[in-house]
Amino acid sequence: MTEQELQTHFKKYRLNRGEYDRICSLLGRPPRGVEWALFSALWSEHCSYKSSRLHLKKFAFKSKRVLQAMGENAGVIDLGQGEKVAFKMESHNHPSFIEPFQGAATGVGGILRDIFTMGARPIALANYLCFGEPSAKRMQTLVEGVVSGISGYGNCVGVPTVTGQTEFHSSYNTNILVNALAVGLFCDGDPVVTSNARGAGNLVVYVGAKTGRDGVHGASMASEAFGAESESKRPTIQIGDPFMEKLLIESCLEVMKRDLVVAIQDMGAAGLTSSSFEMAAKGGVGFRIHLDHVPLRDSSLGPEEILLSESQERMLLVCEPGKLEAIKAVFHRWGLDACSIGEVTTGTDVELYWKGDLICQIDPKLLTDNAPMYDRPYDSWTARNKKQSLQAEPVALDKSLRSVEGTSRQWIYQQYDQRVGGATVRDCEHDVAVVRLPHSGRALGLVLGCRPSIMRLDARLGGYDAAFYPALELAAKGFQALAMTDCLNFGNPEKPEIMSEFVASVDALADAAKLLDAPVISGNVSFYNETLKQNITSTPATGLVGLRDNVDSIPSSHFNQNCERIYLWRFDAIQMVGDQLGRNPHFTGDMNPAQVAQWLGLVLRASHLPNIHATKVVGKFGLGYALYRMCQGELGARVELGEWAPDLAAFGQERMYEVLFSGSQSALKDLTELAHGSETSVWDIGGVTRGELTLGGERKDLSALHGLYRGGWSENFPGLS
Amino acid sequence: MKKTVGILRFLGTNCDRDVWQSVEALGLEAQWLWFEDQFRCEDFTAFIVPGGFSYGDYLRCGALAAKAPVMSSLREAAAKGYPVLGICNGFQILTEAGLLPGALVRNESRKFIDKWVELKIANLAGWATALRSGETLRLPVAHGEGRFYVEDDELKRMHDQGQVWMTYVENINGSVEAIAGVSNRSKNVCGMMPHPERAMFSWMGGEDGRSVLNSLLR
Amino acid sequence: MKIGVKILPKNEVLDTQGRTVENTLRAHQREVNQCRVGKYVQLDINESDETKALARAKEIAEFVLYNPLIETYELEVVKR
Amino acid sequence: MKIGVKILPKNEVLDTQGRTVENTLRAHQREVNQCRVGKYVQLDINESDETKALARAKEIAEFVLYNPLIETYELEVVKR
Ligand SMILES: Nc1ncnc2c1ncn2[C@@H]1O[C@H](COP(=O)(O)OP(=O)(O)O)[C@@H](O)[C@H]1O
Ligand SMILES: [Mg+2]
Repeated sequence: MTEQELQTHFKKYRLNRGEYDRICSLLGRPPRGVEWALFSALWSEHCSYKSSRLHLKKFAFKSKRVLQAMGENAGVIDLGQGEKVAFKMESHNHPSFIEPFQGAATGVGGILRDIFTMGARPIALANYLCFGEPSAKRMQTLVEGVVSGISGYGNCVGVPTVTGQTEFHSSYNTNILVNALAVGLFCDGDPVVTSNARGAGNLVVYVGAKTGRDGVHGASMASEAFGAESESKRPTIQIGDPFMEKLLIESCLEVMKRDLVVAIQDMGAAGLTSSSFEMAAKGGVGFRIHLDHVPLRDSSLGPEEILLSESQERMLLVCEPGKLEAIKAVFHRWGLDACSIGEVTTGTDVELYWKGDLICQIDPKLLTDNAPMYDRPYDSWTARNKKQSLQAEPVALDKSLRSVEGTSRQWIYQQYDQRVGGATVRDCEHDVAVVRLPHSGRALGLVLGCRPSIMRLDARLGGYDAAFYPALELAAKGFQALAMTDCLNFGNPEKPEIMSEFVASVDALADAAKLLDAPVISGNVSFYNETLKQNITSTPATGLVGLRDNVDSIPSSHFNQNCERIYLWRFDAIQMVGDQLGRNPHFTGDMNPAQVAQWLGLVLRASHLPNIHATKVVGKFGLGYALYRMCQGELGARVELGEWAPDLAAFGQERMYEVLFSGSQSALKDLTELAHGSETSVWDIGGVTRGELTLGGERKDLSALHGLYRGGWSENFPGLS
Repeated sequence: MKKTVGILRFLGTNCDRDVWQSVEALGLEAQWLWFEDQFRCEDFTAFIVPGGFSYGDYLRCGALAAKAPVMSSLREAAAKGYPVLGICNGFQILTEAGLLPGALVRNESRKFIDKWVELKIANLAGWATALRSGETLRLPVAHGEGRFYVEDDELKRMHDQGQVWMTYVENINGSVEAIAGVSNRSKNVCGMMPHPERAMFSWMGGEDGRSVLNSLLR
Repeated sequence: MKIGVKILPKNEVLDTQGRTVENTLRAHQREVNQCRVGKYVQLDINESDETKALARAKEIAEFVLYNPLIETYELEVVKR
Repeated sequence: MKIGVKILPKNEVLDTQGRTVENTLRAHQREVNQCRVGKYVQLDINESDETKALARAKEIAEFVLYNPLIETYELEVVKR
């Protein structure tokens, strides 16, 4: 190959010189034919985690509940009593920016396949969304498209969307984030199925949708920064078919339950290539695959496109030859076709055939285990925004309620079916989603984390907060956090500033996981969220799962009885000023992570007190905003000035961390006892009243505040109502 | 002998398990009725067509399911006077099959709506023994195409026959006269857009669904 | 032979999609008198005789493609 | 003047509805080679000149009616 041809290949297959040299030394010769495409796909950032693998090892910590962690399609934890859950979060940022409806829809489809491919029935979905400013180009269309894509897919497959988080900031103007999380449940006796292929002579079976030209080279595309031409440079858009997915869920769960399959894997990024190579590599077996046996939607596809197609709703499974007929019968009953496209061989190579000719024979481990791993340059973390004192005024309540950051998200979640499945105890309206486990009757809590505003303040604090804040929300509802998943959305890792934020937040997240005894059991990294040199806010989104013994008497998110007392419990570590209204973000104070984790345990106990009826973790915009969010209908609050809020402005002061409780008079004594010796403060700050929210003597009419909070959405998005 | 409720399942039905859970909660026996199969009416006491997205809601909600083989048995059951309840997509299927009057089209807002709503019982279906006329219920809705439409003359006929049995207190989707549920003339076949099976236990946020299913199934 | 089936909501049925498009167009100085949004179904029928193909398409349209309560339809032969 | 806009999913793009309708037709002994499901939009444009009306419809179609990433469209003059 001439130098010029080489350069063309580098460009087309998105490989660099160093990677090319590595391929040559692994193979003992230069790559040829479809090998280029294989390396391109499996060595892409998306598939190989080459810039992050080194640091993801920090998540190796496990608790005794962990059954499957990183490395499988999703992590699995044991809940006891015969119940287990699998969960994972994944990004679909780039496709959603190009075609918001289909991008978001296929994101939901992909994460569901990761869950049911393990044998778990999907029981809940959640979504973490970051959009740009409402006035940014295409933003209204993007918001509308993403939300209807999620609702169109999730509602149709019949998995309830029970929670989410939506953020807005200019750093996402040209690169939105769409992260989807799914939880699946194994009940007594359901097998946990893996993707390890076994048994020479077993068949490799293809099921689901036929293969089209969709998203060819998608995996390597997702690993590249956006350029100006991205909007026009589009491979065939992947279309999601939630109906097909529903049929796949039912039929795949059935074949797994009846023990008809040896291994199964969905065809996700890099399609057939990654699924077949990973299955063979993990099982340490060889595969012989006849690419011309793959069912096609478009008969003009060649072997390279078949290998790389990212057509949705397809699965690959391995079964004993004697079970093929039974498998076909199950799929047929659900209106789907299954066909054998190859077999497991005694060697360790994957052999690819095209119309009888062997077009490629390669050890899959060269592509998977031997992918490059980079130690990208970064600096150790320094808290640049830490100041001696705070220099800006907090945001007033009225302003925060109607702001895009503070307004109600009802427009979004009202479009999601939050109750299908008949197990939803707490829906999107609440801070923590709760799903009832059908066999034991226990409650599974689910909450998302990562506050981008804290990440902009300080990546280390932001990393801790991505675990602590949601864990605190769980604790306040009486849930013990058990494990978490993450979706690490970052800019270009080749830039040391970005890599430094990555390392600082991953270190913090890993430490927090250990302190909480809630290991990170699955996750996803999305780098190159960079468009025209602008990087997004580093956003390590998280999803935490918690457990409690029953679904009764979970503290409410709203005041529910007139005349109840309101208590504030403050663990005073950090005081901060966010970057709303163009302020420079900065903070004072220090956080001792181990102490936060201990205090969390006390909050958990407090939330089980019988005289506590409602709880809320104070977050964005501080105490005043959180108090408003606890008001519902006619029930409001009157809160005095005091040590907890020396002046009116203090109601807008943001800190880490505070929790609000409401309950009967007797609760003060119990809370104070719990707090004793913990260097935290508990105060009785006021009481529940009707029709007003009065903070430090300043009375606001509740219905006016409701108007601001609910009306804020259409003020910001006039086109979406 | 326990009473057996037949629950229809089409490709894409997704509230089937939820309905099953509710039927069992009422102490009754449930049995699946697969879309490709026919059944003997006599083996059952009532039938439910659950919600979901049969055939992905493609073409028109309920249109493809209405053609499935199981529907000819259901038609027979309906003609013989067995209680039949269609919920959400099940309601759409029954209208598409011609077992109930009218049609359900895209919500006025064009958006899917999931929320708890107040409903009023207008007329009583023959089977609705546990409900009282004028009673209000709180149930969740979850649909994108739940706007009930019927032509004027037909609507008048329906009123004359007392076929409008449930209305929304606040018209959330633009239905003609805020209609949420209708029945056939002999009142054994009923459809409703709200989901009673999602309001069976206090932990779900309400239990008003019990009285609806109870009346149907007793 | 390909037959196109053009399906439109009846005039009496409020066409929410059509109304939304009308509003969007008005907001962008592209006012129209009316806009109606329906479905277009293209059937590729194994039949080379036009009359027969149309008859089959008609039968299919009436079997499942349209709902006479709320829609009207029209057939066309697709020439290419 | 009324202009019809026939919108279909691009050939290489998966047509989820078409695939499902095709299967249903087959199950009911009404097999077709292919079925594609798209949208039909009828614009009533305040313009009596055919060429001008078509030009306005084209502009509107490209402005908002179809998604060039996944669809193609065709215009027709509606005679009545
Ligand atoms: N994308 C989304 N999908 C589903 N629910 C959402 C989404 N965004 C926000 N929510 C819900 O809206 C509520 C308010 O969310 P948010 O604005 O993040 O405020 P908070 O700080 O109180 O969590 C939450 O209970 C959350 O479950
Ligand atoms: Mg939240």
